[in-house]
Amino acid sequence: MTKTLIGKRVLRNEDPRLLTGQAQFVDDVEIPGLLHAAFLRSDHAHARLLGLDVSAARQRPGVVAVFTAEDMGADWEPGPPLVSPPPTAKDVLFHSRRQVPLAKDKIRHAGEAIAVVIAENRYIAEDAVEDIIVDLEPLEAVVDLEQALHPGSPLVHDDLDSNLAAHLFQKKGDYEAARKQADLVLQRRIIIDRGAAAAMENRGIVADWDERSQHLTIWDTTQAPIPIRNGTAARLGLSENQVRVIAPFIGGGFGPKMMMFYPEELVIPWAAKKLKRPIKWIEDRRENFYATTQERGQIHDVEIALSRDGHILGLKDIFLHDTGAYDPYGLTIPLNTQCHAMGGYDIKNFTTEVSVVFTNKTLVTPVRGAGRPQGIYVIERLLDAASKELGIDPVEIRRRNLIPADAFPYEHGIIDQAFSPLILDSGNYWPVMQKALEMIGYEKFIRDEQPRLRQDGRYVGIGITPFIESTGVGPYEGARVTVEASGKIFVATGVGTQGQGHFTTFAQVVAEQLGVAVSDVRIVSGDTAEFHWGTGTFASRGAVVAGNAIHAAAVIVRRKVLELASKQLDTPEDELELEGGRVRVADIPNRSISLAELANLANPLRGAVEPGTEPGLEATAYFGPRYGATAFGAHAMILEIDPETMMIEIKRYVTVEDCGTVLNPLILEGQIHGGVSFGIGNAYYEKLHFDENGQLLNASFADYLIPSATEMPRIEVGHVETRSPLNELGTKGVGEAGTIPVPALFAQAIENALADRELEILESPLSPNRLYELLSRKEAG
Amino acid sequence: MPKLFDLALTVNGTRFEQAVEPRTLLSDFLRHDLGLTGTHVACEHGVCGACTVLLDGEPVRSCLVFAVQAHGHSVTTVEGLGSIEQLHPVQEAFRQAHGVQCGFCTPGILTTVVAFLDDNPDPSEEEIREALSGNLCRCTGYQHIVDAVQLAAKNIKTAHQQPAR
Amino acid sequence: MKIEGQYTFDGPREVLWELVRDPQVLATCLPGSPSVRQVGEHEYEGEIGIRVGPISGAFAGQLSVTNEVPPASCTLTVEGKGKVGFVKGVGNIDMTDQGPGKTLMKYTGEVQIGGRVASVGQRLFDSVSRGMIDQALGKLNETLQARSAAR
Amino acid sequence: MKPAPFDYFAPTTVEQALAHLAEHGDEAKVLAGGQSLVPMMNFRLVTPSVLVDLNSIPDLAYIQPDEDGGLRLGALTRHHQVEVDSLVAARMPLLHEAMPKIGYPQIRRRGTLGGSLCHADPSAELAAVSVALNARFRLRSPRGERWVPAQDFFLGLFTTVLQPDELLVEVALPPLPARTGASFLEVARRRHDFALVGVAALVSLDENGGCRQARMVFLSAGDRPMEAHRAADVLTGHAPTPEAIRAAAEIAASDDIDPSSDIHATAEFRRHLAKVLARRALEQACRRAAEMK
Repeated sequence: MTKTLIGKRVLRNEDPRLLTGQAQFVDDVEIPGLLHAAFLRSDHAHARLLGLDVSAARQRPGVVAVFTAEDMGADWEPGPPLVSPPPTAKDVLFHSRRQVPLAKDKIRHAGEAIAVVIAENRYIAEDAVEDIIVDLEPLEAVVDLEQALHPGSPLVHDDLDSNLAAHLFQKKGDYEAARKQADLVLQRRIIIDRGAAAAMENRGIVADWDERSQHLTIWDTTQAPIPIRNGTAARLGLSENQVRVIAPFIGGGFGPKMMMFYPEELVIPWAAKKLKRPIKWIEDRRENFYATTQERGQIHDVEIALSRDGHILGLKDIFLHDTGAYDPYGLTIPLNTQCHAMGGYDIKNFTTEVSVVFTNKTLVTPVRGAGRPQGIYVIERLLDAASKELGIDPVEIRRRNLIPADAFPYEHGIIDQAFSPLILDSGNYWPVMQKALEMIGYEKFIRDEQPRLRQDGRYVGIGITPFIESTGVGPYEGARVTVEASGKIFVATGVGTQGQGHFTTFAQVVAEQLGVAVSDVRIVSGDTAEFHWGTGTFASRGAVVAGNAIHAAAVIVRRKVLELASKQLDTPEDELELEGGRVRVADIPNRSISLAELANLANPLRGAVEPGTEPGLEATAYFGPRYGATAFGAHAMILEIDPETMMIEIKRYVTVEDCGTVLNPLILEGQIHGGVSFGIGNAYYEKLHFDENGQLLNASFADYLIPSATEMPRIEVGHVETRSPLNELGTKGVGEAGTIPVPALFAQAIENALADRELEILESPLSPNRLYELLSRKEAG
Repeated sequence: MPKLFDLALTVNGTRFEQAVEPRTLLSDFLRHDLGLTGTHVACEHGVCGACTVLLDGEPVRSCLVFAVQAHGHSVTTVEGLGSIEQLHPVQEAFRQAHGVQCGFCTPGILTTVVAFLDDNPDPSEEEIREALSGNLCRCTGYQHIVDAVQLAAKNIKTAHQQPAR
Repeated sequence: MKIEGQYTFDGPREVLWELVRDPQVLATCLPGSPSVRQVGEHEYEGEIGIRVGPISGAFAGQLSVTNEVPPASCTLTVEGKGKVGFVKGVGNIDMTDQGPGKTLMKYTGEVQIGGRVASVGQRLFDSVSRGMIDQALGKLNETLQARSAAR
Repeated sequence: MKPAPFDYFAPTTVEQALAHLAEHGDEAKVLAGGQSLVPMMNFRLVTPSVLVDLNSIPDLAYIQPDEDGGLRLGALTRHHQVEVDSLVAARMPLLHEAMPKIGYPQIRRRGTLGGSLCHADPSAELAAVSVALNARFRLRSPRGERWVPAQDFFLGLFTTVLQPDELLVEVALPPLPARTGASFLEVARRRHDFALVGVAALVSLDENGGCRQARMVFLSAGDRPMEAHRAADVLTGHAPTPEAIRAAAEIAASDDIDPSSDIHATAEFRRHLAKVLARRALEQACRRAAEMK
């Protein structure tokens, strides 16, 4: 079958609704009698909750109810663990401490919910929150990762004897032995700080309990509607079919909307059922900075051993990972960091040890990149240091260490975030880097342009950073494909969608099989009433896992269609072709039958059908990869820095991605562009500033700086395609690829621009102020 | 309890009269009182631009204007630009150039761009980026949005050049 | 947030010490000059009204004086809690004679701000706290001048 | 994030507005463009019980030439009007250069000249520019009218000489001396963020190219617009040589400003930036002055 649609720049099915304000987001849900919720949140990061007086709030006109932990009685229980600690890996210590619906006894981070007000509208609800008198006894806050582990540090969780949440040791080969062989051993301390996902749409949830039908409908800004349904049913003592969770249009996810259960997801459905009234809670931007999960905080003490000719003999990475006040998401992030600290390089000896630390800060769960940028930052910073020490060109030292094409599948012998062995399934790395070098004109820049610019007194630098991205992890997703009586196609799948264009790429996959127009394929994703098996959209897995499940279902339906059509047209199946919504005989185009007719024939209203046949032209299929597909890419950048003001302008930005089969280049480019802007934010603009008392000092878009159109460069995107052998479509994920290498690349390019200052950057994010401090310190010696 | 204010205004060409609390933000009035949920709210402190609407043709943050201030004025929201059947040229260009991903910031960007192209029908890329600098988008990296604005400008110009029948 | 500075008073150290040890006097130097009630040997309570242009907040405040070494040094702790958040300031003050009728006060301390005002108003802290300290010391000096003159 | 309740008045004359202010005093806030006030109200950092909205008062928005070559601007003139006005561009290039740096495009469509000045944010472009241009502010109250020079208007963070019952109604900008070059520079994280530091500079040259008068006012460098008097003295009456300019910039950064630290920049970095911007602005202003006949 020749590809007609896959790989084409097909316009998106979902756009007309989004462009005209007709697409429904959670805050757009209106129900008669809808009530509105607002939460009282802690001003303190760490405190004992001594008393709570909600009487004034309850009396305020327009207030329907005020609930505290106490009011929830026996229904008060912590959220479930999202990810359990790795069962397989040995040397694992893990203390599971999960977020609570409403704080009881103790506050563990600023912004933790203490009480909820339900009122006629949000304005009144917020008035009433100010009526609540809360008596908090402040405790010393646990903020710094290292001090948190010192004996005598205050404890985030009093029942533990330290703030150590988890400890995980992994090794490959024998680092210590390799170190002895080394000509050069470099040790560095690398510090990476926190950022926010800052999706444009804040979180929100609407819960509607219908007493008569005993049915609960929930609209939730979640990346994982099915687990939310199952968990909610269990908590409220309902059968799963009594709960329907809808993730409608979602205004960006980027990871935190995968986290569950958020306290609000525990409280709002409970309150709706208790009050028998529909309730809406919409997070405001300030809450989003406190109550929505964040990521990136790690401190690495790392050591690399190399031979004189720049070959990496071994790598040792001991690091701390900040998980915030609770750790419902297990070890996903630090495992990703461990798996990416070797980058795309052939490293035989690797030792890695992570200590996960509880702090009095907002919870940490994956944010676009999910531990991968930290791993890539570590190895790439070390290689830049090594290339200077050894006098080997930064490109050359990377080339010498990249995994060769004939080494795939390449087994690392450690476990990945899904607890399966880390195996790089396929790839051809060096050509990807070569292409990036050509696109940005590396040779010419180094040879001609940079020296000329330097003579004009301008500080312009270049960098290139290769990286891997583990994607498309299990366990599985599923889908149901149906040819409807109209001849149009209906597809239901479980993953939520947050702007990735699933309505289009999935439709392309189906249309490819069934020979219909992409616009004739209607996708429903993220509605448990339509499909209720699956996990969610995360880890760049939508197109890989759900995409392949849809493909598998479409293939079965195609078979059914051909079977029936060959009877009707009495022609062997191999002489039939599907096109334009019809099945026709290849060489006699006028002998054909429409999918609509076939759909009706397959679902007759009268008469007998052959025993054992299934009605309809429909199939449900599932896909679960043996292990995740690993994508590869290289980014290159030219930037100019004004060494007086530290203002930076990115002059060129090039990315080359190998994410296997490309379903839709238009959408792929969009994913890359967005990923890069996210990464540029991580590298230079975005940092969550917590003070020594755990107060977040920049909980607004005025102080938390996400890149705007005037900061973003044009991004030139190139492709190389190495199909993944792990799935039919040959796809690998790309959702996080744009973000992963940027901070490392940015640091490399700045060092290159300021070569004569011999600056070494070992931290992220940067800022003009920080660069000024680093350079001043350097000059002071 | 402050007294209600009898508000009368025109939204997308239709006149509305309603009593509102003075503190009601225009964004909330449009979304919740009029059910025009195309206007999105993302920061409520005037930085992100998602709630941008046209007030007497001027692009303004509807989260920084009280509904009562629109009394006797005319407001245009994304719903007033075009329909699914008949997209506004700017909306069509955003579709063609893939200037939309999650679509949450899009309505505010569309209203901003419509006003911008009225003032400056033939903008440079730099001018376009400046015009977009008050609208945050987390998905696109802005590149396809900039492309979309360029395409819209081109299409609108050629449309004007068509000889009138 | 760290605070540090010094101020030269126009009056003898003993008189200044009397004033510093008199919470009623100290109170008049705080924003909104609250009237304070004594609630413990060294603890006092009052309503502090902080106003920075259009931004205003009422804070239920506590004031305490510890580590006294008369007439040279002590530790002042001011705490305020209100709808917009909370403030806590701890300052060690140290006074030395600076020639006839002059006293040099050195202060070092820590200001802690939390809640709504901290999360969105950070760019104002430094200049607000410096402004308030200068204002307070200024008022204290006026009182001192009046008191010394009265003698 | 919803504002607390308040009573709302939309007077149609200045007299009515003043009456409301007189009646409600401290409890009332004036609402002009609202681009700084409303965010603070949404955060509930500002909770006035009364808002007096000036937007229904006609003829408070205008830009008029003065016979002497100066300009008069109505307090309710929106930033965008000033930004695109040809008279402003011709007579007050410093103001013209600063306008596009204010807020975001949508903010400039709504925000007003008078609103920004009365808000007295030390990082506001207009506050610094008005001081640099020797602007005079016309204030009205039930007690009558008074003119206040910009230098005396700003008392501190968000604080001005305005009484609770007083209204800024007009800004007068005197003509610039002959051969006066202007330069407005600022450094911000993102193009339209609050400047880490900014400077408005004016240099007037005499017929021999000597500096007759130099003027620098910094933003985000203290609790109000900070005028660099000492730096100006270094230049005035001398040839604006690179050395002289360098020296003036040094003094401005060390003696004339009092910057604060925040999460975006330490006071030390701000002083450094002030030095760099002062030098660049003076050089540019001199160049522009020299180009004039």
